[in-house]
Amino acid sequence: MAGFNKVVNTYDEALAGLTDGMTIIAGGFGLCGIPEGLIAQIKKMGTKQLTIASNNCGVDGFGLGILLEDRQIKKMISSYVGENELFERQLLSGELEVELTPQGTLAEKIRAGGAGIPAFYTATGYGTPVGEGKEVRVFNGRSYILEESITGDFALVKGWKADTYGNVIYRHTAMNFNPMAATAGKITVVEVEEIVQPGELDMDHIHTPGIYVDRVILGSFEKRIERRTVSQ
Amino acid sequence: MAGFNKVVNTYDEALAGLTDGMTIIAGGFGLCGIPEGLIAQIKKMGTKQLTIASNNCGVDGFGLGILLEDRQIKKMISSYVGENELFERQLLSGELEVELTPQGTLAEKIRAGGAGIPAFYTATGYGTPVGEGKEVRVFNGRSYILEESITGDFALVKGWKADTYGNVIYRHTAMNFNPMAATAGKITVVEVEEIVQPGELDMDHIHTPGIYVDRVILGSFEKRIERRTVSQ
Amino acid sequence: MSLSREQIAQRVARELKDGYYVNLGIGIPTLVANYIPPGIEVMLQSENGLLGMGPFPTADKIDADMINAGKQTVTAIKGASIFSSAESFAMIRGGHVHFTVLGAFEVDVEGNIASWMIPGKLVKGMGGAMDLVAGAHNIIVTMTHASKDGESKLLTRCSLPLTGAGCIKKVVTDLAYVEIREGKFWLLERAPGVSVDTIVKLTAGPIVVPEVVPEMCF
Amino acid sequence: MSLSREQIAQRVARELKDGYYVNLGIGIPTLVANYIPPGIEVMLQSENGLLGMGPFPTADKIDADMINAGKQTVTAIKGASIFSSAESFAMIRGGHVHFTVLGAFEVDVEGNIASWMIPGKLVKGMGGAMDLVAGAHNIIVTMTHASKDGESKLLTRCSLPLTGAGCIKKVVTDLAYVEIREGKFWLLERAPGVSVDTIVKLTAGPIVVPEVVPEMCF
Repeated sequence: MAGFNKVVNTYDEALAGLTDGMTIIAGGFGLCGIPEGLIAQIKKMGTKQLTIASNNCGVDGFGLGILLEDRQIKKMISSYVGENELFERQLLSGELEVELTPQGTLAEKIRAGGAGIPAFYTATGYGTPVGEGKEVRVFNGRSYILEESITGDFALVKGWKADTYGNVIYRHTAMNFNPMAATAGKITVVEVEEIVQPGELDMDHIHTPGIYVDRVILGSFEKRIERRTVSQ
Repeated sequence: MAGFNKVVNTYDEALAGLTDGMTIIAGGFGLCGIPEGLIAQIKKMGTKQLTIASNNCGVDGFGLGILLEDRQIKKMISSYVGENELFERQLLSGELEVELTPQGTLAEKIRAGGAGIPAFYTATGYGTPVGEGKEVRVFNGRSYILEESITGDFALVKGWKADTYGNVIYRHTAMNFNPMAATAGKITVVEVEEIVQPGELDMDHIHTPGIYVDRVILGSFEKRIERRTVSQ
Repeated sequence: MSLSREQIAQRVARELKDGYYVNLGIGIPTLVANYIPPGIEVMLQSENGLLGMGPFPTADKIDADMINAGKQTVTAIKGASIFSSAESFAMIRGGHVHFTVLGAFEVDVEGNIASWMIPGKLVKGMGGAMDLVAGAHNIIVTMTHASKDGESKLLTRCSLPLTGAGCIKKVVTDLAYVEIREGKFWLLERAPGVSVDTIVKLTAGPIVVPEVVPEMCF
Repeated sequence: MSLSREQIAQRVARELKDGYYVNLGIGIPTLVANYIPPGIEVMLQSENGLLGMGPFPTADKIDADMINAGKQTVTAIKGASIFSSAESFAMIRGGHVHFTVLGAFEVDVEGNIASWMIPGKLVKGMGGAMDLVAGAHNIIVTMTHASKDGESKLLTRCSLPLTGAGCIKKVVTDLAYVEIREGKFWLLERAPGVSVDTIVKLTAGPIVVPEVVPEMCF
């Protein structure tokens, strides 16, 4: 009997069911708050033709960037990409497709996907290439464009701590896109730094309630820093 | 110099600027998590012709119900009302107007209002009286209706603790509509049980960031229970 | 013998599966929590913002800040979580709740449900019911099969204003367990001692009666 | 003498008011934080989910979980709050940020801004810029007045793909402080030692020159 115990012990179990051509929603901003071990597992599995909604695509050799090496990604839905040479090369050669999406619109599209809202209006992108081909509508004298929601076959999330029921909390700005991603996967997998027992996390301060989470795995993280900046 | 100190010391200051005919968004579910002192202040001020978006309208003699006594409310936007006789009477006599709105749609309309989303599609209410006159649109073979967002001249919020910068946390199910209400007022006033110094609340677990909050007042609360139910 | 309220709840509870997140409406649906089959765990969602609702508190543990969607004082289990109404209905609307049980005035063969409004009577509101029926994949409606005057509540077309359109597939009444498929009611089970004839007579919409209609056991 | 990057930032900083929540873009806008006028408090929002951004950490306090929208390691002030990207852009899109400073390639007299895409060059993306220009009521654009080849960046109509339409009202360049009103640029201030003629010559869109155009002081 499983009950609500979402903990899996291997990365194979964590991503069981992920197959070629699927859509993945991944949390993280830059290299901060990314599910490192789950990404490594996708590389190991060799799954191809993936569509990945994630704000960025890592760097050469780290984060989602490693999935470019074996051409596992067909399409990125992101607000900012190309921090890596390999990305640029595959984009220019047409091997890789990018749907550039404003950061706030991307966050809201994922939230809407998880919340059963198929589409919403936003002023962001009106009058720009992002708005081209999208319905425009005026509310209170201002023009807005219609944006549709995103859901994924899998959502890959990086949490700080989770209890065995899948309740998750995030740490500092490693939160970023993770809470929305967690709501929008048919299967949501959360990789965390620590697994605790139900009741150990304050119920008033759970960031992602366990109802959204299917699998929890204890990971280990390098937490590479993209722009180390110090004051004297 | 005020800086970010949002604390006001009197209810007069807390609701300064509230005038006849304004729209108020009020947090609370039933009698749980309602801004008791702010409601009492509206009664004292005698402000009339108010439109109030709130899930419920209190009971006879408590909560928003007390604003019915002097006919201060013109219209309620709620999902469930009529727990009070006075409400029923004013409704039947046509003195009071009600826009019944599904609870989840109401929550989302207020969230959207605060988030700069003028409208969204939802399946809730499609094919029912709630959907009448609203645009219907099909996404992925399912029908949805268009719902527009709500904002208020004032938002009245009941928090548990706030710091002087207006960062707020809620306690248990007294959270309910309060976090969304807080985002959707031109002027947002939060009444709390305790005011603390900046830094005392864990920055990773703030429910309502201070950017949404204009005024904070220390209240005292009766916290009347609507349905006292015990197990043996 | 028609089912008691408790027996209706008991029959519904047999549909629960291990690991289900469940939302129970007010009235008979609330009673379902008392009959969770042994060996399975379910977690109760209360749409005012609580996942992991526990039993009512003892008198000394009552907390005004801890209520359910019926505005009753409740407790939370270990591993519960609290969230805003927007988050709560994101769960519901987004289809994350596995199982929803709701009362109704009428259902029909199109899967429509009417449960909130009787024209001419004061309408108190739909609360969260419209969101629940629109969001859930798996809803069971509980109600009496017919009114006291013998008027069927299982209709070809609901006569009252709807709560949701085309969203109901299963109904447990005091007389029967019925599924809605292909524009018809399908009689799956009958209450102990209640004849198929009685059920057919009290079902206004088209009903399909299989060769064998097992009797419920309690 | 045209303004240095630091002087542009300094001039922008004078527009800050006590109690402002502020979002500063990458580049010159980031420098604005160094010139907050004495006696006022502002709070910095970083769109990756931080309100109350502090200075860069000392080497021993670096935390990989604590970065800003430019992906630099940062600290948080006392009274900061952390939230999701959806919440962060709810703040931005909802108009709760008082003041936004952004770089640009071009602006025009309709208040359009182009800042993210040069056709033929690899496009890295708009990040949060489109949300910021659409959401803010009060935006200042910082940029050089003209390219190194002397081509104006203050145009009648932007030539590059837009970041936002009709949303810019104020521009601080290395030569001038300009407001956009009624389909024209209005020259409000000039850089020390820069003549009105120079500015007019380097402004491609229609520009209104008031009788007195004060020189900025530093």
